[in-house]
Amino acid sequence: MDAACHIGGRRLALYDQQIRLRYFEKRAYDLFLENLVKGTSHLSLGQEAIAGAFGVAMRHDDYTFATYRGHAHTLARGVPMAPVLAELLGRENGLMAGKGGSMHLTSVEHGVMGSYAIIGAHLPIACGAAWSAQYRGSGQVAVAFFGDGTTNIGAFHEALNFAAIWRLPVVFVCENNLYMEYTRTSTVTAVPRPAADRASAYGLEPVLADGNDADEMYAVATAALDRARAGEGPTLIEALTYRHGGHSRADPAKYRPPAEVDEWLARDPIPMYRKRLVDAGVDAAALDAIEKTAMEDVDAATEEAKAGAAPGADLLFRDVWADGGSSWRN
Amino acid sequence: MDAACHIGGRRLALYDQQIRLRYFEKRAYDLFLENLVKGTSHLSLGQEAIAGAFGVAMRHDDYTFATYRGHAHTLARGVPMAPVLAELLGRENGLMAGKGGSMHLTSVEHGVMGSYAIIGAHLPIACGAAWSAQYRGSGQVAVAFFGDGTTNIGAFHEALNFAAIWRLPVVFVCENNLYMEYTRTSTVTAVPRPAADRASAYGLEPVLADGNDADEMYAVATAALDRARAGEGPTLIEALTYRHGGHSRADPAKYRPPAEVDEWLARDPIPMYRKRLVDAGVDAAALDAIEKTAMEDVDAATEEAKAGAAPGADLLFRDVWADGGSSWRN
Amino acid sequence: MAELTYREAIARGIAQEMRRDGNVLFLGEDVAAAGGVFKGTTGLLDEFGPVRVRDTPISEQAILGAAMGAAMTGLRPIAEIMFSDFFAVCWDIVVNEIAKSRYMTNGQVSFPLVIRAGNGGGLRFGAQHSQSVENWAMAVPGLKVVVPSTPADVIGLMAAAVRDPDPVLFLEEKALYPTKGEVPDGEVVDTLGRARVLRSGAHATLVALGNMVPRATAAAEQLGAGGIDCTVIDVRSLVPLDTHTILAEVARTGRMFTVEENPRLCGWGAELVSIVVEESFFDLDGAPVRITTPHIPLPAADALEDLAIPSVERIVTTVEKAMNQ
Amino acid sequence: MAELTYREAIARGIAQEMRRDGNVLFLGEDVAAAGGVFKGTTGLLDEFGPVRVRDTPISEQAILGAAMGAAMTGLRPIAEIMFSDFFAVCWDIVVNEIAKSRYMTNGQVSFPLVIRAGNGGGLRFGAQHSQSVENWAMAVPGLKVVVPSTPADVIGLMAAAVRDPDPVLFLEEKALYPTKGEVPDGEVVDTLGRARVLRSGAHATLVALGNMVPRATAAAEQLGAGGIDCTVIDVRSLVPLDTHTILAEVARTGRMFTVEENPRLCGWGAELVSIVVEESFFDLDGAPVRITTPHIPLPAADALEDLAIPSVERIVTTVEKAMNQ
Ligand SMILES: Cc1ncc(C[n+]2csc(CCOP(=O)(O)OP(=O)(O)O)c2C)c(N)n1
Ligand SMILES: Cc1ncc(C[n+]2csc(CCOP(=O)(O)OP(=O)(O)O)c2C)c(N)n1
Ligand SMILES: [Mg+2]
Ligand SMILES: [Mg+2]
Repeated sequence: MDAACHIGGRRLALYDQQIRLRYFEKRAYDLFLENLVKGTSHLSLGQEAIAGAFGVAMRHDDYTFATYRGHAHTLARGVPMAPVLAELLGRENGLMAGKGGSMHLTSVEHGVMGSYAIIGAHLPIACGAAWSAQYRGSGQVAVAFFGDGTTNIGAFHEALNFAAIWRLPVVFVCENNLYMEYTRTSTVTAVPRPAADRASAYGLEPVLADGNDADEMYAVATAALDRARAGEGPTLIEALTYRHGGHSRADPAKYRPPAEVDEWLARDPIPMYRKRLVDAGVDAAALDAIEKTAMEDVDAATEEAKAGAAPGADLLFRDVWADGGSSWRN
Repeated sequence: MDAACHIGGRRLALYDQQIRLRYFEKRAYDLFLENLVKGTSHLSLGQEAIAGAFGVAMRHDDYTFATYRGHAHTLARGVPMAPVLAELLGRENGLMAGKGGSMHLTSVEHGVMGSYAIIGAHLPIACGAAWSAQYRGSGQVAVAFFGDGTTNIGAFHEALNFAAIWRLPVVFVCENNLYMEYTRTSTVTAVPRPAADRASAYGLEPVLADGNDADEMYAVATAALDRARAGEGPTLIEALTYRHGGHSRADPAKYRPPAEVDEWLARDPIPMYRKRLVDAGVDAAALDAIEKTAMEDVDAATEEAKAGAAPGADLLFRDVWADGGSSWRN
Repeated sequence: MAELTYREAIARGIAQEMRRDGNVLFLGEDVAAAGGVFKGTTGLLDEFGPVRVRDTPISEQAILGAAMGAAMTGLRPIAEIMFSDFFAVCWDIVVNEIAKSRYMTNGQVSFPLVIRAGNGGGLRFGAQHSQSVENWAMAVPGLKVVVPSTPADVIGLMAAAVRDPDPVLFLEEKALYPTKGEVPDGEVVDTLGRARVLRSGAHATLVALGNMVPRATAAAEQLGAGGIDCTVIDVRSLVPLDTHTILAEVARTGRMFTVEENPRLCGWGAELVSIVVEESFFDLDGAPVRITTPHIPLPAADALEDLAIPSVERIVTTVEKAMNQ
Repeated sequence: MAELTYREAIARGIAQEMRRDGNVLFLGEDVAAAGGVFKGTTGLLDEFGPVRVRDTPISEQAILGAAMGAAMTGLRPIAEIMFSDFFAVCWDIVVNEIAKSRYMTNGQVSFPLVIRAGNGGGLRFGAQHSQSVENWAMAVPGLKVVVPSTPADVIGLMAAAVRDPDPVLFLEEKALYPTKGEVPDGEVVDTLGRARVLRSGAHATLVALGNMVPRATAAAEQLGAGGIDCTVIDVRSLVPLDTHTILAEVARTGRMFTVEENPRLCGWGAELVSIVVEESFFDLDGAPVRITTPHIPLPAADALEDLAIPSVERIVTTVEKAMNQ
């Protein structure tokens, strides 16, 4: 969001982002408990500073490539809440009319080039978008978000090497929340820092950041985006964070030591950031107003999503091909 | 070859290995020029010190996993020349009765667990053999040979991480001959040393060796095999070398600067090693005898291979399944 | 006899074989400590320990490469690929390595291994977590492919797969995990390559697989009430394929309908239609008909997914229409 | 008119489209400086320079990921996968990402890209470098699949594929690279989804693809001399499939034979047989017959490979036997 140019405005924007993502995800969870969310869903509760900071730092025409855990990354680019929520509910007014679901949020209009549910697949695809931007000289950057567990799949390796040799304007953001689905990533990874300790294998500098600190994430994001836009190639960022809830839907995340959970809950990015702003002299009323607006938006989006109809049969056969249809025969 | 226990014997064994591999590959090339080799073939001319040294250093029951460029690695384990040559010629007396061809040499009896023609595929498979040895407590080690270009494919990354975390008794040997098929690997690789510069990404020490020096390769091989057998996990070796000919069959390898070719031909591992032995006081007659026997063996193998019949139709339907047949229906 | 869920049958089937044979190892993502993301492998770590039941990184090529290398050196691994859609990231190991190596080596190596995967739709997981990929495998020479439809078959076919000297893809229907069924006490061992006739009818044969078996059976009940008396066959094993049973029933009834969850083109149904017409053309009273998911990626929304996958109602109306023509 | 080899036609086809549209880029292993391992892309680097014609590392997932990302952001990439067997190492990008994303996003993204690959046997390359994988692709909704059999078709179908707004797998038959054919001067542009009737006969229809087209034609000559008068159809495009032309010829002749290089199970032949029986059952005078490579991995030795892949002789005797029954 280019408008957030002075520090005060930017910090409010960072707070706004995080609050909106938080409230949205909480609502998604409530709706799941009401049995209204169809299929699976993966929340970013606790990880909002990362998607939020990139949302503020990215240019409006930059590209986002997200995963199945992609609500936050999608909303952070300015996609309205209602169609995202409606997509989770499998409604016709969903972002993709219900055809994609929670794991495949896409809004090309906002630069959200898709959410990918096969581990690692979007990393080479983001390289392609970056290659295209480079060829077209558009100055756009592609940003791909992924988890710590994703660093062990082959596509990660191919994408990093490829991006490095072609000096592609792409930023790889590893959100290290310590866990894969239910397994601690350190138990199956040869190095302590799954992304940072691999950077040198691609001739890159390791970049380790506090993923729960929106200011630090904003600085790191800006540096990486600038570097990419300057033609200096990719950056691999490892942002340390923690998911507050389970991996998906009903996972109670019992595999995590309670002390660890407590420690990270105490480092919740949102209260920490609020305190920092207040300490820095920001008027609490401004923050309250942000929270209030965000909650109103979530409420309104919930109403709108719930009001959506089930998608009709005509959608089933639509858009397999560019001609709008599904026929495989002449 | 456990028998090669004293230095003199070991050095003669190393010379013997290299000479046999050299003569064999030259003969394979001649037979190709005679139009007798069916399909493709990829020679190891110039790279014999690596396969040869491992052949001497490995225990008889260790496992070799080779590539399409696998004649040398197969022969180095003691597989007789005739069936290998016959396989190249597509004859019934071939190592696999002609069903595999040059790219898939396998001799389980000699620990040669296959030659694989899809880049990188054998690296995770070697992990599996090593896992099995570890589980069975057999003390066997799996050794996988591959090229510099192979370090950029996803399977490489998955295999290295997997081997490291399970501390598998596996040795990964990257024969860096500077080129993929016709492309210089450095032009598409993010780091100068495609294997050694990746070791740290798997918590491993970089091991760089002169692949044209049989003594050095033997030392490096022994260290890696010992480490694996001691339960200390995998080693990733990068051995610098050069192929004297083209990538496969008719490739004239024009893409290589003549000065580079000359420089490496001057570092031909075999004359270098012969000179070293003679300088160290080894009787030249002993070396001559090794050469003579090797050439006799190649000649005899050529006769035997050429005498083989074309494989019969019954072989076509044999051994899709363990019951010996190919029926997919009851 | 005990009543088990399909989900519970998985762990029971694996445990039965791991108890019997110390060379049976099990590996996959989240399978050990967590008991599997579908809770299909709960208890295995406790009983067999972390040496035989192992959690892996998210490295499907390494998982299957490890299984292959272990199988060719004397072990009998069972590997889990969480969702069958993920075969796409390790397809090379499956089709180019595991499937072909026995043949290429003229029989020097064996691959007694089982690859389990959750297969199929119905859970509103969208196009990348809902595919029925049995046809991907059937099209590749060298792979055996089974799809159980009941808890008893899960155990019996798992035993058969583990004991088989060839690689077996064992596809578990995700939609069936919560379903229940009777399972005999003691060791349960089945045979690969046997279809099962669930119901014998005079007028038509419905041939179904996996999650479509209960639907075909329900459709046959309804059709029977309306005067169309159907045989229902559970294919169970695509390779080896029990053409004997299928051809006999189709010849007897004169009509065949396949009920397939997979997308339409080049499916096992097309193969069966081809076999039936090639071998029993003059026994047919009418054209064989395939009832399939249309040739589209699967949509996520419940309303759309339900329209895509063959329903009992669609089976009934398709059969009625064809029989009354 | 000029006579070109199939191999030369590749570079000419790509060049024609790159000249016309600056958004057409080309990438793959050894394709630029070396002109391709099959020498199919010689001269492209010289004409279009290293920004539009790029050598890649051995990273098939990156190659196709790059093509996909470029296609969805306004370019029209052509990617080479050297041998179609290698689709197995990047199958996820093809089937789960490229094929499904337009549908999943409700039409928000387009994938105007072409993936070329050398396909099929005949070169004694063994089981991992000789496969005919057209059926792998046909079984996946969302991919278009073409297989040219002549130099003119290479150029015309390449143009159609590059200009098409959907992803097209363009399978080049390795065995045909050295074959020659007439090519019109000037721009050559064909249409996807049109089969070609090469020869019209009264008694039977032979339907062939790629490398099997010249063999089916040669077989038809011999069969004609023996009194069996055959139509020969070159399918050319599996998706979209020209069922119109095929059904019409089969209905007219009453008999259908498919000639397929791919292994037997679940092939395009099985799909065609199923379509034909479903839609033209009562026009058939006898069972459709599939002539295929057996369901085995391909052996390397020349003697064995020649036995595996359908030969002119096998086509002739199979048709004769079926027609005289
Ligand atoms: C190829 C593949 N393998 C496995 C999965 C199943 N899976 C989905 S999310 C996940 C864990 C990913 O962990 P991480 O990369 O740390 O991301 P996080 O979920 O923590 O954000 C796994 C194993 C998948 N979707 N794709
Ligand atoms: C997955 C895959 N991609 C591409 C190829 C084609 N190919 C065969 S050998 C080769 C070059 C390999 O280079 P390197 O790893 O350096 O080994 P070298 O041949 O030099 O020994 C390539 C690209 C292949 N066999 N498999
Ligand atoms: Mg994680
Ligand atoms: Mg090399």
